[in-house]
Amino acid sequence: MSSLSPAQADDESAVKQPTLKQSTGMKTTQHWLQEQSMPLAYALLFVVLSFTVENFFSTTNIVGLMLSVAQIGMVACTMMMCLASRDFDLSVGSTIAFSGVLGAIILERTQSITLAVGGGLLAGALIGAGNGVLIAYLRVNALIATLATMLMVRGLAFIVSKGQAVGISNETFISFGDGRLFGLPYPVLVVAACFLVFGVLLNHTVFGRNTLAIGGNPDAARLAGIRVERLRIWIFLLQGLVTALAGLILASRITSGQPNSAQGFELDVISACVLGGVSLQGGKARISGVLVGVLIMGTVENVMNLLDVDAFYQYLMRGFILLAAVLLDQLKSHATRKS
Amino acid sequence: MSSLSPAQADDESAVKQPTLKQSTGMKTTQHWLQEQSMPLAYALLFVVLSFTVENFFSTTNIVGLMLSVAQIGMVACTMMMCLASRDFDLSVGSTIAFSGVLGAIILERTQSITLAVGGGLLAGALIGAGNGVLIAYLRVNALIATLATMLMVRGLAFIVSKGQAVGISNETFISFGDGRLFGLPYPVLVVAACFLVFGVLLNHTVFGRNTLAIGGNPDAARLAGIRVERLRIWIFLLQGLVTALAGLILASRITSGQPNSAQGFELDVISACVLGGVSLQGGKARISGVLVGVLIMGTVENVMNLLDVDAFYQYLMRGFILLAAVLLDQLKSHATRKS
Amino acid sequence: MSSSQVPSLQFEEVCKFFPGVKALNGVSFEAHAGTVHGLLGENGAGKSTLLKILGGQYKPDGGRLLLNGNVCHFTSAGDAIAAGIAVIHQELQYVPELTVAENLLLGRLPQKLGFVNRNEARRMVSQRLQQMGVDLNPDARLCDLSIAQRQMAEICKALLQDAQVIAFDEPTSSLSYRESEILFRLIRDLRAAGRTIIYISHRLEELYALCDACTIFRDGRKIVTHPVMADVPRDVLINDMVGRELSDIYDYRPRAIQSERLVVRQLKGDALPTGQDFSVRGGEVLGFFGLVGAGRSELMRLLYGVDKRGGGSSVVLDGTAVSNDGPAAAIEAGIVLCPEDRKEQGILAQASVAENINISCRRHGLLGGLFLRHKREAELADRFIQRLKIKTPNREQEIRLLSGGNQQKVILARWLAEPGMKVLILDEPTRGIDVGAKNEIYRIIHEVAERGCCVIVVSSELPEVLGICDRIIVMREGQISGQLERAQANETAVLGLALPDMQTT
Amino acid sequence: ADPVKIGFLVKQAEEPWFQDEWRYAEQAAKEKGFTLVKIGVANGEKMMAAIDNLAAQKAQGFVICAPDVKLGMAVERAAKRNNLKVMSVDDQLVDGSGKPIASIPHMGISAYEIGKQVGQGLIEEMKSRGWNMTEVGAMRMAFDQLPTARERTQGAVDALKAAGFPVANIVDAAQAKTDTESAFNAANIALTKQTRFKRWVVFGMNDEAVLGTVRAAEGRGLRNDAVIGIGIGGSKTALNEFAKPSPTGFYGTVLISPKRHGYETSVNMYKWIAESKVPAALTLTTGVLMTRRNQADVRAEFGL
Ligand SMILES: Nc1ncnc2c1ncn2[C@@H]1O[C@H](COP(=O)(O)OP(=O)(O)OP(=O)(O)O)[C@@H](O)[C@H]1O
Ligand SMILES: Nc1ncnc2c1ncn2[C@@H]1O[C@H](COP(=O)(O)OP(=O)(O)OP(=O)(O)O)[C@@H](O)[C@H]1O
Ligand SMILES: O[C@@H]1[C@@H](O)[C@@H](O)CO[C@H]1O
Ligand SMILES: [Mg+2]
Ligand SMILES: [Mg+2]
Repeated sequence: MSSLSPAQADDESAVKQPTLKQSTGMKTTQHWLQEQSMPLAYALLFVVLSFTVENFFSTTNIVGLMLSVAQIGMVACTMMMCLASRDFDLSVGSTIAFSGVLGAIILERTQSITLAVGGGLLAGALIGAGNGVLIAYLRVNALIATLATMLMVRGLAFIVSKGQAVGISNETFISFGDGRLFGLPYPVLVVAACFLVFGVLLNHTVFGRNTLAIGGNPDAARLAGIRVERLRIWIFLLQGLVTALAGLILASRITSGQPNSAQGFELDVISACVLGGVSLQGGKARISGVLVGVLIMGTVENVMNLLDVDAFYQYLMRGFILLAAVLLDQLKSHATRKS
Repeated sequence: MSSLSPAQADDESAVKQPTLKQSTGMKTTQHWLQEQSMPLAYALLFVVLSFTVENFFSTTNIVGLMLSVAQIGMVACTMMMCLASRDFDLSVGSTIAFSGVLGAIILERTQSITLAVGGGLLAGALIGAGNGVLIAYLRVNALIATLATMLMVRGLAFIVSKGQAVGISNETFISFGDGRLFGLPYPVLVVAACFLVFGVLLNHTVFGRNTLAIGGNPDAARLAGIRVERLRIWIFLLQGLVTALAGLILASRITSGQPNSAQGFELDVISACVLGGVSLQGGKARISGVLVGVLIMGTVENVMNLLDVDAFYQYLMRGFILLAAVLLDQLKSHATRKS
Repeated sequence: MSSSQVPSLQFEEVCKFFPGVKALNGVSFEAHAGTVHGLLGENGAGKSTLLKILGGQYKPDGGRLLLNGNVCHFTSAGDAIAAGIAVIHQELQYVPELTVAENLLLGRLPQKLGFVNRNEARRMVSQRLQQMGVDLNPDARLCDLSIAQRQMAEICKALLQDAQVIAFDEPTSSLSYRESEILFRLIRDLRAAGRTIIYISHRLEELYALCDACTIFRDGRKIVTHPVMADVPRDVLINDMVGRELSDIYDYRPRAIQSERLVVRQLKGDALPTGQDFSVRGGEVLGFFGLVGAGRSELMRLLYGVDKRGGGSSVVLDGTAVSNDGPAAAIEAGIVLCPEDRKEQGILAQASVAENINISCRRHGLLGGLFLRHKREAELADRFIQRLKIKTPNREQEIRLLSGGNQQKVILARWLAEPGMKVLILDEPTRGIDVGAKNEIYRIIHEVAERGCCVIVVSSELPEVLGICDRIIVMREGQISGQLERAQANETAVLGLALPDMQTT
Repeated sequence: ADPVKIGFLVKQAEEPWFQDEWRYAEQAAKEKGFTLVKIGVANGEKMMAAIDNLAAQKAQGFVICAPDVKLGMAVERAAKRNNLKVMSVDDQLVDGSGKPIASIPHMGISAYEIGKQVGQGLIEEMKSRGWNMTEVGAMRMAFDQLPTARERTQGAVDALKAAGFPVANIVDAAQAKTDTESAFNAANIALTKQTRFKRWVVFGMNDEAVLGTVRAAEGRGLRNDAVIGIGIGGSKTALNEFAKPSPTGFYGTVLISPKRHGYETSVNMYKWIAESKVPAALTLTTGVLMTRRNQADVRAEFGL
């Protein structure tokens, strides 16, 4: 079926190839710049801040900055997958609280770290899978479904803890939160690992590519034989699992499971992703963008506190910087399109 | 160009008409049922609650219920337009707070109700128009843009009030919030008027249709001669205006402008809309659905308080009922599709 | 193809019902290995529905499907693929942000332990593309390609499956001459390799050129199967399809052509850097022909103001300059454009047929400049539903539930309904439309011209351009390469201007 | 007469403090035989809805800790409109100009006074450890968006100043939210900036704020011998710290009595309705500094 009338094919390529080649070449450099513009811009920002803001560029501060985005960073990795598949998850804040509380309770009852971590992770995975089933199989709108789980899981966190913080005294468990390796706290290492794993997952695995496909065009994905429902459930399950891990780490950092922790967390995570160029319409995600989105959020907060910006003006600044970040991005892609 | 060759048209209709008529008839009843299923379901729920929950069906309670959803209801009307045009607005909660605070400050300084109301509304309109310009002309992602305004406007509310609630002592202004006409408090009348106006706007005006069109397919709408950017700005402006009105009414009801008020309000409003069948993908909205969405949210809260449900279990219940509502809706449309 | 041989594909009494529509009502036919079997029928006859059943997308409400004599029950598209069936759907189904290679291998990317082997994927794809003679960059993202290239990618995706049964649903509707030629060659190769091919098209020339046998549908029923395509006269085919005689579908009548109304000078923009000049006379039907990517659509978009016009461009209608302020301004000046891509630029998928028809012209009938007149809108919608024979249970049906051709008719109706129109631009107006309706559309085009309007028809169907236009402008690589009056225009002359390689000879 | 029904509205139902208050109010309800309706009122809007709701349920009066003290007028009007008796608990309601509303009886604490107690506790502990105040940093974990939070920390600051603590050593750290993690992050940054202090006293709006700060300090190697943190509330968060095998920088918490507040206010309201016995216009309770050492005694004293 493959042979083609040679004359025609040849002049076809003779005519088209040069223009194509050329534009591909140009495209690549441009493309790279465009792809990496967020990281580059952040790098620039970082350098500027290092020179202008006292105490910014110091090991303690950078480590502190990274610690401050550890939870957001972890969950942003899976939220990226979730948004890439054209879904949405509001329940992550509650899941953080619940898994932390649950882990703390199990730990205090049994003194078994395995049971505590296992229990917390299992709960997260179940919540995630529940979201997935609701959304993929029962076709409930993702916003409403995860809003419902957000409420229910928060309720559960309050109920199991009777609304009280659950103390943790197990030293081994606590050391997860403040121990260090190569000078970096474990939570920072974990979030770094998450970015690595999910970067590879997104770009180099069938799982990641199929995720983008179902977000980019669910019908096309289904027609190509991808099991869309199953994949969506896996994505949510993973999200629940990683979120639970973040919750357990948080619990170990603050040496207690707090049922009202991480309120509004979902919005922070989603914003970091969107800031990093993940599209709410699905089908578009870049791990470096998400990393930068997370770092911008953390850096802004860090710098404002270093500069002692008044709490009320912090709101203004944060809004302003969010806008500036996307407007810059906007200008850049506009410029590229023009050229 | 409109005349059609009569012969052809006639035999065409002779062949087609019977089947057309018949299927149209079937469709219409089914269609009506499907369209009205939410209101019908709510009506049913209402009757059941009236018989089972003590004190539910009483004038004071119903009026109280309606009052309790006055703010959400007003803003849901414009949020419906906003979502219908495939946009998104997170800044409404902050706008409520800011317009209330601003109105209260102006009122206390000048004792002029006109100035206070005018100032509050103007501020709202400006915030809305600002959102619109950012999103429509500068093409900033709506989530990020309105998240930024949400932060900035909240900051402004804190700044102008120095973080303190601004007391209101002007009796005339306060009476806007608790005065009555025909036994109904003014805020209830205002929200009713909003539903009427926006119902007409959505279904019976070119403004509403064009809004749905740009939400359904912005490119197609533009090609069809709709000035998409201008329309989007108007929608946001209207949203800001109505939200500011809601903020002023709230301030008068609670006799103070509170910079902290209405946090998380945006999520409630968006949920009510989505619950009422408004699509986050744009292009789909029904005013009766939004009304029911708003009422469900209010009724759930009202009934739980009447039944003295424990605070922690309220979370569970709310989540559960949200799910039940959409699942029912899901089942129904599934059933219709099957039949 | 002896009758003792088991047909490779059989449909038996297949039914599919939608609310208010019997899309398929007991259809039986069979197709044999090593043949191309054409499917014809009016828009909404049920052809695509049949392919969706074949592709595992729909479950039939009755009847069954046999492959090589074995009954198949598909519960998903994956099942059909596994059974050796590939379907190229009428509506393109690609993932915009993924690359050509990823799209072509969607669902079966080469992998090891879940990790995609990108080099292998690229290699596989570029090798096959080269074999097929298709010029596509495996690393380009689909959203960066032109529609024709996307369509080619879609076709290649199916061919890469190496399926036994391959079904094409109007594959050439977005292809122009050159690519269609490539496709036909590929199809003939497939036939030679013993595959079973189902081919749906509204272009009769194509069907005659390709098909061995054909089956004709009308209103969800099979009308007839002609075992030997070549033996069937054209009139019989058309009569079977639309149920009436149609001698000359172009229906061209000479008419009085007035002086120049629309004058375009140095029209350029980002996509078309060199300025182009042309003009249209009142009462004239002007055709634009060219190969894919020749820039006809781009030129029209600039004219209509969808894309910003570059400095120095001028568009003058009846002596008044048309402002460069978007489509809304163009429409106010009397210029309307029906876009080429109905899915992306035309339909409001969730809205009703009536809404889709009324969207652009309702501003003429508003009460107080704001309020709709529902009754008037309903009448307008019904009028066009009847006139263009749009197959829909009623005017309130969501447009996305109509067949492809019927959607196209709705979009056309939107523009034909515009009363203040002076210039009507139609970009690929008859894409996916059946012959009967084509005829009706040509008649409307002539009617509009007779009223003294300018009509511009961009089309990749050479016979259509030759059949209905008073004058033809040909474009090549972003520039106008020449124009021909109706009298001088013929296939060789037009192609001579359109094909780049013939330029030197 | 109708059976007595009393509402008990609190601003943050999820907070342990209010859960305790409700529990003791329930106890009163059981003893006196009235019905108690508990509603959480997170903001002004919800508060108005809840008052209307109480009227619909035919309650005769309610006890309230409003989300903002400036809602006083609104509470008063709504109560009058619905013919409900009202008294405030915890936070005293004020009118538009900031004056306490005389017609609403109040039992509670003053946020400012509680803060002062925190400050005094810090001073005393510094003295007993023999710290030189000029070398000690004081960290105010601030959440100034919330008026009560500001008043509490202001009280502590004033107490420190009054005792001669150097003003320049008082450092602000602003938490973005009221949870422990936000306090942790804010404290971390403040500690980065202020490396000149090797010893710290720490205070904030509640136990969670202080806990986060203490954890951040530990991350810098500042342990219980270098940090004195005093929280507010006496919640489980604090008790958890006291339960740890060795002392942490979380030195103490100012405990106020949810029992008195919950139990006595509802009994007073009951008597007002059933026996027309108007409650005292103002009853102020005080807090007690609870530390690892005296926790058992204090809790017993408070009947917890
Ligand atoms: N999902 C659906 N819901 C309702 N009606 C449908 C649906 N899919 C198809 N139809 C209807 O079924 C009929 C057959 O549609 P189909 O797409 O098979 O036609 P077709 O022969 O492919 O037409 P065309 O030539 O225009 O592509 C049409 O009337 C169409 O409106
Ligand atoms: N390989 C390619 N990569 C990217 N863009 C291309 C490529 N080939 C062509 N184009 C662009 O696509 C546009 C042409 O689109 P289009 O195919 O719609 O042109 P046309 O002449 O209207 O043809 P038709 O309408 O028949 O498809 C031109 O702007 C051209 O630059
Ligand atoms: O909000 C506080 C609460 O936490 C408790 O401390 C009592 O007083 C209130 O003002
Ligand atoms: Mg079709
Ligand atoms: Mg084109």
